[in-house]
Amino acid sequence: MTEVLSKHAVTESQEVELAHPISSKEALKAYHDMLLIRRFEERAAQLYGMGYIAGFCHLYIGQEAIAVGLQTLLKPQDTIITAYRDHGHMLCSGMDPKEVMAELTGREAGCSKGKGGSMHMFSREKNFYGGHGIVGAQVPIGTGLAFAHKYKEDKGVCLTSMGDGAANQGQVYEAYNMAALWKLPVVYVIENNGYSMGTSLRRGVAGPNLYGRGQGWGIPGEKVDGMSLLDVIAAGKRAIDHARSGKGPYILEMDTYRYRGHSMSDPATYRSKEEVEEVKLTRDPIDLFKGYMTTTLQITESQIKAIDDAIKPIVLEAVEFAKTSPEPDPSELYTDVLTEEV
Amino acid sequence: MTEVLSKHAVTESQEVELAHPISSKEALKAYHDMLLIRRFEERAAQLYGMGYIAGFCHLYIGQEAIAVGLQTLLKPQDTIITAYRDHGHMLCSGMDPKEVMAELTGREAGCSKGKGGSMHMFSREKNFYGGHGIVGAQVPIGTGLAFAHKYKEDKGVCLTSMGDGAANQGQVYEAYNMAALWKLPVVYVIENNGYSMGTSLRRGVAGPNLYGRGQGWGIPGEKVDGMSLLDVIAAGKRAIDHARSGKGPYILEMDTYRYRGHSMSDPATYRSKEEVEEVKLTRDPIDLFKGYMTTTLQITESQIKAIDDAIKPIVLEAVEFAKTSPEPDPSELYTDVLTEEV
Amino acid sequence: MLQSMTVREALRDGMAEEMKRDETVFLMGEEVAEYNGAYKVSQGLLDQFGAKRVIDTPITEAGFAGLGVGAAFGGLRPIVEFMTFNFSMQAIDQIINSAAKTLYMSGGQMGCPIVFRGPNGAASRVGAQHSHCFASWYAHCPGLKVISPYTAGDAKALLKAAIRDPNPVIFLENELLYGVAFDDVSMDVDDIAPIGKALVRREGKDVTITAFSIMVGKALQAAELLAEEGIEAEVIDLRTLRPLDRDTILSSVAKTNRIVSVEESWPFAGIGSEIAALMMEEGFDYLDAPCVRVTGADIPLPYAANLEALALPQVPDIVEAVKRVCYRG
Amino acid sequence: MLQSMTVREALRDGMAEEMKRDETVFLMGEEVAEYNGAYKVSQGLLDQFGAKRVIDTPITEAGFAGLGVGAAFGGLRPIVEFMTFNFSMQAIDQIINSAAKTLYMSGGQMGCPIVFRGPNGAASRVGAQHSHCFASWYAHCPGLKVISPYTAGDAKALLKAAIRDPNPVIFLENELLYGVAFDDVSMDVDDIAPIGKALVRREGKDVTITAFSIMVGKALQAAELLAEEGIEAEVIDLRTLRPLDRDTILSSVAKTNRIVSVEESWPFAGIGSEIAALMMEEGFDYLDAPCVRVTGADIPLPYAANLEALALPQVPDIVEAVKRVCYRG
Ligand SMILES: Cc1ncc(C[n+]2csc(CCOP(=O)(O)OP(=O)(O)O)c2C)c(N)n1
Ligand SMILES: Cc1ncc(C[n+]2csc(CCOP(=O)(O)OP(=O)(O)O)c2C)c(N)n1
Ligand SMILES: [Mg+2]
Ligand SMILES: [Mg+2]
Repeated sequence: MTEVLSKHAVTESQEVELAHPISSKEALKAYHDMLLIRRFEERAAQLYGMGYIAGFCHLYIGQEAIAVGLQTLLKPQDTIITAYRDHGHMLCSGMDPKEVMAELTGREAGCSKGKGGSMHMFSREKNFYGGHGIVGAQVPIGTGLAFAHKYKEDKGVCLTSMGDGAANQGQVYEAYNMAALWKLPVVYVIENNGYSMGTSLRRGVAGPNLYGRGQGWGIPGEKVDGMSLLDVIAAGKRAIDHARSGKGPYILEMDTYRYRGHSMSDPATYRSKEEVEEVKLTRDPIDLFKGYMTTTLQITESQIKAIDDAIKPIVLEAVEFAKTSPEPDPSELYTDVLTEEV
Repeated sequence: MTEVLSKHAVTESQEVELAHPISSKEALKAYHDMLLIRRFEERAAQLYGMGYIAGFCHLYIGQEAIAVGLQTLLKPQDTIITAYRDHGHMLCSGMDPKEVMAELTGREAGCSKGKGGSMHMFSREKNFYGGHGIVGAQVPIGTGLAFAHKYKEDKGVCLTSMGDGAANQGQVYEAYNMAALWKLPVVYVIENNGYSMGTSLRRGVAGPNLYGRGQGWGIPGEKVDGMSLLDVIAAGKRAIDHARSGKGPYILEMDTYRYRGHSMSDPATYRSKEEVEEVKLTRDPIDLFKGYMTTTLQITESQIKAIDDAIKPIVLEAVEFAKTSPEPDPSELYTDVLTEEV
Repeated sequence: MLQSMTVREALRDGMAEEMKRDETVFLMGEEVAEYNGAYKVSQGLLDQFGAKRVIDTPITEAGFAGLGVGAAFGGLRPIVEFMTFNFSMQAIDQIINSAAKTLYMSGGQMGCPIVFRGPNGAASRVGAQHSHCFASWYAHCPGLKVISPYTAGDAKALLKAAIRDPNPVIFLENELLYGVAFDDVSMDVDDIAPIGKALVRREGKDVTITAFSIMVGKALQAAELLAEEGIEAEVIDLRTLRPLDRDTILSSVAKTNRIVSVEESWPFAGIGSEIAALMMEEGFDYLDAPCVRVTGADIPLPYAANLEALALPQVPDIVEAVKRVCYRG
Repeated sequence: MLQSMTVREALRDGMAEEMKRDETVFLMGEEVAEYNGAYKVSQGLLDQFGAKRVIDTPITEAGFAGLGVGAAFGGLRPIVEFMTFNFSMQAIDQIINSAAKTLYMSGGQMGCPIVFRGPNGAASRVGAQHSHCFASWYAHCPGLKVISPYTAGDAKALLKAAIRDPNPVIFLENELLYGVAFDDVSMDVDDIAPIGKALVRREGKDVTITAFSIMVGKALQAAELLAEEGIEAEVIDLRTLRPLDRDTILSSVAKTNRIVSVEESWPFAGIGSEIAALMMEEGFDYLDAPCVRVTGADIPLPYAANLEALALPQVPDIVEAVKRVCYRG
């Protein structure tokens, strides 16, 4: 289900790629990561309800295939950046779930020492550059990471995620312009989950689509079924190859869905129960991929169950850790305002 | 020389329009206005050299056909807004040249009481809304004027001008989005003079053109020979009709050229003398239109000379007025910061 | 006839009354219509006034703020809601350069009757990017009026005044106050509060405390505790930050001879700094002690519960500052 | 071995030296490369360092400021020129929310070594939108350093320090000073000036005058005039506004017992307000008179020559303020 806008976008034949899109080992890892995100966030929602987590908390549930699929394509030097809906990206970049959960509860052991919270997770070590709360602001920043890749000639690519609502922000088009002018190695990943808070796409986005909005800047784009891990990987590969080879930016519009409200306080009454159920039933990325694993890759139910079983204690341990580990020391209040090192 | 991007853009046949594009009377008026702008600004440049005008002063010379051509199409309730390169728009909206020149010299009798200067001229009476110094900022504002037209149901249209450099500003695309979503009666006029200060189009603008950048938002656009008064009028009519009829925004990319430097302090060494001379010789909007008047409309040289002769004293009077009329009273310092009326 | 209601309801009613009174008033912002406001401040307004006048915008703050300015130039009276004022930074050029400065630059022609409103400052545990207080930035700039009410009654009466005002008004609300009820709300549609007037919320003879928005509540709590120790604090609710009501502050200090200013934001060049300058310039002879500022910590606001509490002014901080200025304890 | 050169040349040399020293330093902004800078500050840098490191941007302040922040996160050291700081308002969300706050929000991981520089405040006759002084806005915000030099020597040595600093630095220049020569420029590539240290530019025992940027010159002129009348003013060039060098100011006032602050911008919550607050909090006992602010008029800057001169602080205004604080005249 890939709609390609620009001829230059596709260099290799899509069929060839899809013949062996993923090995069994990679599949198991991807399945593990998607399920980890889901189970982790289900628990995070509980912790929120219990008051352990506060403020904003935006769940990624439903969109797992995107972060996980793209992560499989990255080289060590590649970088990722996204908005506040960042737990999924954080987890599949390889961060310890304990540190992620402890950040959610605002503890010293959190990946941002408890100072950032749900929206502001970072791991320089994993090349994950956050975790940004201002809608759209991460897009020029990601473009700047791409600029640094090119400047340093490290052959790296930056994946810059944004929502469908963010794609209306003007600075996105300022970034497109510079990325296209200077052929920066950046892939813009529009995670189009159909809603920007309570605003459905049609009420907020003029024009036929989002992947085509780069055309005026000469940037190729495609629409991708973001619920299909395989489609994400295939399109991601095209996009990343394009960027890495020096041809400049590329836009992927991922057709996806968020199962939960925008954040924990949103009852999501702007859409029908049926709409949500329909997606869960017919398009769930984990179910779809599980089907592919069992039918096409001949992975057994028991192999899959082993993963399910393995994830449970990981998540429980993260929860326990995040509940019990200490808050930051009060002396931390005034640290990290300025730094002496870089 | 009209390149039409979108099928919806053109409703009437271009030929029919061009058969009787302008009456002799209208032609004489348009010629008068173009020449007035040119002669006025030539004098303004002198006054600048003599120290009567200070700060920034951006001349419109070369681009006269755009403001003058579009002005012929406006209804009384229609509104115009532009950036700092505003003398031309101001003059052809019918402002007294004395008041415009006195604003340039910072005198109490200036159209902004001497408080605004070259970049900040306004006339609510003539529906001219400025005169804005922040590149691109006038674009959402003009879109808001269009919003007001629609809200008040006055059937008005707002012409919102911007430069080719301004067309890179993100807020332009934010405005496009709202204008398209809400079908606002706004015509975006991109006065593409090939340069944004010292940056030629190719160095600052990614993508093939500017009129097509609205396509991602579903906005039709066309490229227009902005040196041809007749082309400006013909395309302007299509665009304004489109907007007035409730179909929403329209983009006109006017291919034009500025003869002088960006502002008075710019020697414009980033382009060759030949380039400038070539345009002056082959594409000058006043010369071109004069040719049309004499050959097609059978207007006589003496009729034209009468206009030339009439303009001279108008401009000289404006100069004299602007040199001699008093500066604002010191008591004006603290007025107009806030207002009690609207 | 004053009534009790929450600040949220009072703001909604204020907007509804003015929209009824004046056809040119409309509300725009992210999620203000179908969602009834991210914080439900515009609850019911879409139903009451329809989609022409209650308008959901895309997430394009610069764009819709600029559009609002243009609409105001064009004769309408927009109320532009920022989902939170943090996002006004994206639009601040339109607010300052277009809305605030154009009247002057046009020699008085381009009046811009617009209200920018929304929650300002820290909410609860939302981190540094979502907790910025813009009081001193906006109050710094001529061409604006800046209001930051505390009670529901003021929220309504000052918002109504802001909507009727022919100038651009920054109306700083507080998310934590939205759900708080006050029994000072006038139901008379013609009641508006004067912009530029502070209010003495508690009389006292020993010390003046100035505060605005949610800090007024904390100052009043501190005053109660101080009273138990024999210190009678006069608490001034500034209500308007630009123009600041210098007279009310000065006459209070003329009586108490001591002053503490309280605000949640950063100290440097804050509202408290301005009050210190005012005391230097016009209150010096009244003072028996140098004035003291209580402010938020000079850091981006942390997420962790304990750090957040440490970073924001608390009642004991005010008590302590007052004692210091009274040379007690 | 100090040399004489203009501020423009000093800034250029400062950048060139640091770009030579450190491959990761690059300059970007509108017209900085082929045009050699709108105000010719980057004269020759494109020729010297090539198009990879001296980069003309489109007119997209939010975009290229954000891109700079990303490049800094990614290990480079961008110098981002705003053609004038007025246009930084379009980018201010990236400066505050991304550059200044992210280090804290990330628990210290995301250092952002970036310099935002360009002319700030009033130039000459360019009107309200092009004459905004951002000193107090930026100095209000933790996570930034804010510098505003006066002399060519400081311009160079502080810009070099800013480029080497691992934090986001706001570097406020002044267009009217670009062409002014000073003979205090060090040619030693290792000379940098300490950020956060003010400098006593003229010693005096009767009164302290604080100023920064172009106002230092006016303060020095005023001091000469005052000396003729027997008043010896100590003139402090603040140089850095965040962190403010409180110690230098306080020790001067401990000696002079009087202080006047001078700035060109608006009074409300300005740098002068902060100095008043500092005096309240730490200098009160030194003061023989309340401190006095000299500021720009509280209005958008007018274009007309006579009004512009009235709106900005002039030497006689400083002289008069000093006399007032000295109870003279
Ligand atoms: C500049 C800015 N404006 C508004 C907000 C408030 N806000 C946070 S998320 C959001 C919706 C974003 O929707 P989208 O980009 O589609 O991402 P999604 O939440 O669906 O992942 C809004 C309006 C913000 N954080 N920043
Ligand atoms: C936001 C902003 N950035 C930069 C500037 C400085 N500036 C003034 S005009 C200009 C060039 C604009 O070029 P263009 O839009 O093509 O218009 P033209 O001058 O050619 O009419 C620049 C960079 C400004 N005024 N505002
Ligand atoms: Mg979305
Ligand atoms: Mg141009």
